[in-house]
Amino acid sequence: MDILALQNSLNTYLVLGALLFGFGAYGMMRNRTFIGMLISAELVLGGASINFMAFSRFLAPDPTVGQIFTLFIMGLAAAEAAIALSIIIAVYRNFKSIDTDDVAELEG
Amino acid sequence: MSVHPEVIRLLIFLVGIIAFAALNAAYLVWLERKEAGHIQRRIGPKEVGPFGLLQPLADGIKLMTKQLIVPAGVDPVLFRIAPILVMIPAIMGFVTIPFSETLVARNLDIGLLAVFAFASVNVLGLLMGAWGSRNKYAVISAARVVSQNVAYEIPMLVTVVSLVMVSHTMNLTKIVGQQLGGFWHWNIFNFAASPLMPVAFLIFFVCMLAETNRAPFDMAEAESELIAGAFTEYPGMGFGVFFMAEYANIVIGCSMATILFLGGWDCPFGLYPGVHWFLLKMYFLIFTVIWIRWTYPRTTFYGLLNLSWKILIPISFVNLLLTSAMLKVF
Amino acid sequence: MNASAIKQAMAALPAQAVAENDHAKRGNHLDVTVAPDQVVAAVTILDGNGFFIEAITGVDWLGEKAARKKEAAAKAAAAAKAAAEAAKAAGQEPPPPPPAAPAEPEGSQVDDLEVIYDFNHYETLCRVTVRTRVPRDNPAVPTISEVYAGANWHERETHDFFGINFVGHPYLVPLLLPEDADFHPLLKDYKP
Amino acid sequence: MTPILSPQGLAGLIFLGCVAATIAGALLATNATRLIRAVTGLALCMVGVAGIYYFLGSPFVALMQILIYAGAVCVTIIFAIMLAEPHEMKRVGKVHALAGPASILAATVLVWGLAALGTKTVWQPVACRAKNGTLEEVGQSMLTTYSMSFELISVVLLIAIIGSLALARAGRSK
Amino acid sequence: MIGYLKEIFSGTWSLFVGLGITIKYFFKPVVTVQYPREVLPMTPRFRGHIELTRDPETGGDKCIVCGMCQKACPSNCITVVGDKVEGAKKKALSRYILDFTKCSLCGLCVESCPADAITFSKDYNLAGPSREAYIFDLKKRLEERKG
Amino acid sequence: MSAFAQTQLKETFVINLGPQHPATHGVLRVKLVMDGEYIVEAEPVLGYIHRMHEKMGENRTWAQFMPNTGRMDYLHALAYNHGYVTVVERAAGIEVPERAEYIRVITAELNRISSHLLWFGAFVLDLGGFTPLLYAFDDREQILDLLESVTGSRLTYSYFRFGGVYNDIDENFVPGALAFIKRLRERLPMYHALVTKNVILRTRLEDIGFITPEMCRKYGATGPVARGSGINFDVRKHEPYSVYPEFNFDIPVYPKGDSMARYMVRMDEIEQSMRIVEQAIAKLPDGPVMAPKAPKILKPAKGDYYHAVETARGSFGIRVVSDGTNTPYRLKLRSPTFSNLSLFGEACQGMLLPDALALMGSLDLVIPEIDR
Repeated sequence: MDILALQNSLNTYLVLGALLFGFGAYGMMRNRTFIGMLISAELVLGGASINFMAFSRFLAPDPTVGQIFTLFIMGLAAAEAAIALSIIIAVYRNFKSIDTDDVAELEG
Repeated sequence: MSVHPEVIRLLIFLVGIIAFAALNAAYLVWLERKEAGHIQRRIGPKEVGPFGLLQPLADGIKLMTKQLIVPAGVDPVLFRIAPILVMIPAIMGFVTIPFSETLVARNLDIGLLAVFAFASVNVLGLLMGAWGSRNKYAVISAARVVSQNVAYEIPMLVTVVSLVMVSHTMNLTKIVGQQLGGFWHWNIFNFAASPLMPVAFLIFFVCMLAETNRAPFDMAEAESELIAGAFTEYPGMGFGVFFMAEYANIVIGCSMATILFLGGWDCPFGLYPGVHWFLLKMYFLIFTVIWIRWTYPRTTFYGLLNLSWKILIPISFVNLLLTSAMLKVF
Repeated sequence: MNASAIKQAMAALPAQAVAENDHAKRGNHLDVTVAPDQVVAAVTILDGNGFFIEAITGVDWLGEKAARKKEAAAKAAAAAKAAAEAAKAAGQEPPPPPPAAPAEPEGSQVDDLEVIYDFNHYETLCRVTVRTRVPRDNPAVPTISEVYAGANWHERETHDFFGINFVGHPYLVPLLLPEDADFHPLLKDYKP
Repeated sequence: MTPILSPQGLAGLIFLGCVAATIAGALLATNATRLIRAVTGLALCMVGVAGIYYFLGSPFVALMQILIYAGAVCVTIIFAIMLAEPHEMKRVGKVHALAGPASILAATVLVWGLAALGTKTVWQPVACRAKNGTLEEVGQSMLTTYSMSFELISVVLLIAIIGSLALARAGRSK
Repeated sequence: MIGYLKEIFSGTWSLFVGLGITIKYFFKPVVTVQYPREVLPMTPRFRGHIELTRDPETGGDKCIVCGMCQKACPSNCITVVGDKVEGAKKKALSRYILDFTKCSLCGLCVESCPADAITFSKDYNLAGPSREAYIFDLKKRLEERKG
Repeated sequence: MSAFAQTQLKETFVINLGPQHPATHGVLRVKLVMDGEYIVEAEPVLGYIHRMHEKMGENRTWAQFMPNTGRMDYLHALAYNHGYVTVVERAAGIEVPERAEYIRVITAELNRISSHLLWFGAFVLDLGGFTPLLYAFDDREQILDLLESVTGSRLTYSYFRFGGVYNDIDENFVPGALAFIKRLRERLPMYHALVTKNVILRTRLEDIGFITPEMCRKYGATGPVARGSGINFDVRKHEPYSVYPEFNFDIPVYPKGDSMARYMVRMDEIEQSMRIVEQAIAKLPDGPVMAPKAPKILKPAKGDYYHAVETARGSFGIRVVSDGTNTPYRLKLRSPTFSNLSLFGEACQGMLLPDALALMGSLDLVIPEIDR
């Protein structure tokens, strides 16, 4: 296998996307803070975006679609980050913690 | 094994850019001190070399021989990574800047975007350095840096967007190419595109000052308030790298202003365009930046945000609307 | 605000002594001497009349009582001597020696610390000095920082230098001296 | 084997660097003990992803990725950390004893499944492409074919701005 | 709206005025003295550390060892030591120690001197490697200072 | 805790501003409790260069204490000399020749201008502008040269003596002073154009850092701080001493109470001081500069005496208690900045850090004078 020509194969990107997705999922399960989960969510989105871009580059008849989708995902990610962070701050104001478990306990 | 010429060209440019950035940083310090001196009716550096020209070298040696202290309690990883994180985007920003028609490392079609993309990473480095220092002054400084950059990226990008609308391209070489042939072709005097172009240039320049944390917007390292802000804990070359990055950013900002508004390497009278004109304009802008620093007091945080949200953003939007209207009309 | 008005207002306080001074000679217009427990009342009067606080300080009168006693004794001796001489000159029997120096009131063997409050007025020229005396072995004066917020630092400073305890002061820790200072340098018996 | 000192070889090297940055960043982002390092990881990962986008023939998206992720999202997250957790010395969060292994297992299964699915499938390459995916085409289709979603995104962003402002102000007035 | 624009304009104008002032000074000559290269003469009344004056007749000092300067000094930095000279009625100065580390250059000693034996030197380039270097014997200095 | 502090979230942290901080101009430490960049509480911590001048006074003769007075406020040392000699003259009953009083006033007012110029520069430096500092220094140097030629010293003059001044002015002094005034008259519009009218400076000073007249009264603020709050109080007019009644000058009063008002008061005072110097030079009488009968060894009569002078920073009061010997029994030095700084804690509550530093700069602190 030509290790320096990896960038020309679709599979590389698919595996990478899957890896990022997996990291994101793992982080979501493992992390117990809002910010940690937010970071993991960004990883998941990144994995998905790579797939979009890869398919658009190698397979799609119209290669603009994937790019547009990725751009939309970025916009969504930015919006999501903004909203999530304001929620985090609001939660922190009320509960003095950004730990999801703490918040759940206090609610119950 | 033959080496491809493109590779060699890239490597030469990379080395050249790093050398250019470092030398510029060093000699801009000299220029800053000399200019400040003369504005204040003193001489400035004069002892090391003729006109103190070797002073940057002496300063550099001094900074490099200092012990690199990593203070107790800091986050060692962030503390060490932050200067690099500030320096790399500053160097990367040079990659797409055309100094003349041929003197460009990588002529990207979206060179304009590339410069702004790399410039935006700068904040991240400052933020990490400040937060990693575990110094209260640095943390305050970090909070200021972010708000400042967020507030000023908007009018800057809006102004740039209106310029892109005029020139129909994001390729920096092409943007300059459209302005060739005398100063009446420059974008700053392009009244056919928008009557507010000189104002747009001012807005861009002010935003550039704010983005590079230069006086009067140097609240991140406001020495009379926050000692040295984000750099308070950095010794020796750690501080030196931040310093170099700051000057590299100034060079990038002034280059962008030259390219976007002042016709890049064009001669004002339409004769013999070349890299010297570019450097002349850029260094004049840098001179102005330094001149401004030694003239004004520092703004405050709310003054800065007021300026951005109440004046710059509305006017830049008006300019955007005017530009699009003019484009439609003519 | 003139001095006589303040004098009148101060007259309501028990156990006070008000002296009008020659401003050109002494630099103040009114010297009000009150008992320590009357300080707040006197200062409140000044506050009501729009005075501002200039300073608070102390004076250590160590040895004053002894000196005064000595002086009184000397005076008595001189008087006795003069009387004796006068009598001798008149050819009379010398009078019986006068009784020993008049006894001071009880508990007065301890010298005093004087606390001086200086006030001034923004509109009209009227400097008022309020004085009070406390014994050196238990120097305690009520704080006036409730009335004048600025007295806070002046009282802390006076506490530093003289060890005068301003009762009710919110934060009586050393201001100018080191945080752990337990000496009072302006006392006359302080030896560094 | 592609020679290293050729444009292709160098490109391959840089690609490998990007992949390494992505994976290292993702590792750091999910496993760091301090939130601030996790964000550093995220930034590294996103810069790596931007490099990968570049190799996928879209420098525009790559630069946007840097601009938005490194320049905006990461900065926002760091800012939130600074605001919400000034004394962030403690670990990222309490973790159940089984949570670690279980989530590793689940994630591995997920990755393996997805990767296998991706690589085993026989993809049909298209014979002819209508477009080349240049920036102009992206812009054109964004404002024609996908103008609806473009508008929706802008509405989403607007709502996000208003919402976050409302949320942030609500706490302040207390 | 007019007010808003006016405010912007006047603010911007004030900034340009400031720039104009500083650039004007940029081209003016410097006013600083390049100290180690240039040395300014001190004014006649400059109060440096004290120095013994020379008696034009004898070539020695004029001190009569009365100790007035020693008494006048607020910081106790002067020590005058005199010897009884055989035959002469007056004491003669043997050592005049000035502890310059304590001196506050107030000039009370010069003022108190009844014989005009001390004066201020115009020396301000004082540097020394140790504290002891600042304990001057003025008598010795006077002898070393020829002319 | 103030009302402001209670309304805020309890997300506070403590910052030690100083004792080594560029904005405190000396070794002052301010303990700030902050909520973000907002100041919840501020507590100045003093005493880092406390030298116990009052005790030093008790241990030396009346004349020997003179150098100490100039070392408290090294920027306006002559006013401190003036206060001290006047109170001792009052106690000892020494008449001062008129020429000596005129010289005292001229030099003290020149010294006041130099103090205000230095403050101006340092204040703009606090606000981040470096160049005005050096322009002000340029002018200040001229004053220091003049004063050096007369007094022999550039900073701690100890020029006045009981009964007069140490030395008569030399022949170059009067033309030099007039030339300087002419020069400064030409330079002041430049300062106003460069600094006062600058929009950045205005946004930093106007409507920020309010000190109310009531606060001044409760804390005993005097000088430009009080005059910036609309209080028409200047010892030179209020309780005239020396030959000040002879001169025609105004007391600049700005009623607003913000940092800009204090700034303007000082800038206007420079002009008024120049007027005083001009008039004094015009009226300067001939005659001796030392009282002929001034005793060598001073033994003022028993009693206590108070005298106040207007320094560049406010009313400096000095109370001497004499027991009839040649050393003071007690010296109380009432320094203006001590009182002025004491209101800082209250005034800066709820302010942003840079504004609080601007407020602190506008108080014109000289730390040795606070710590004494």
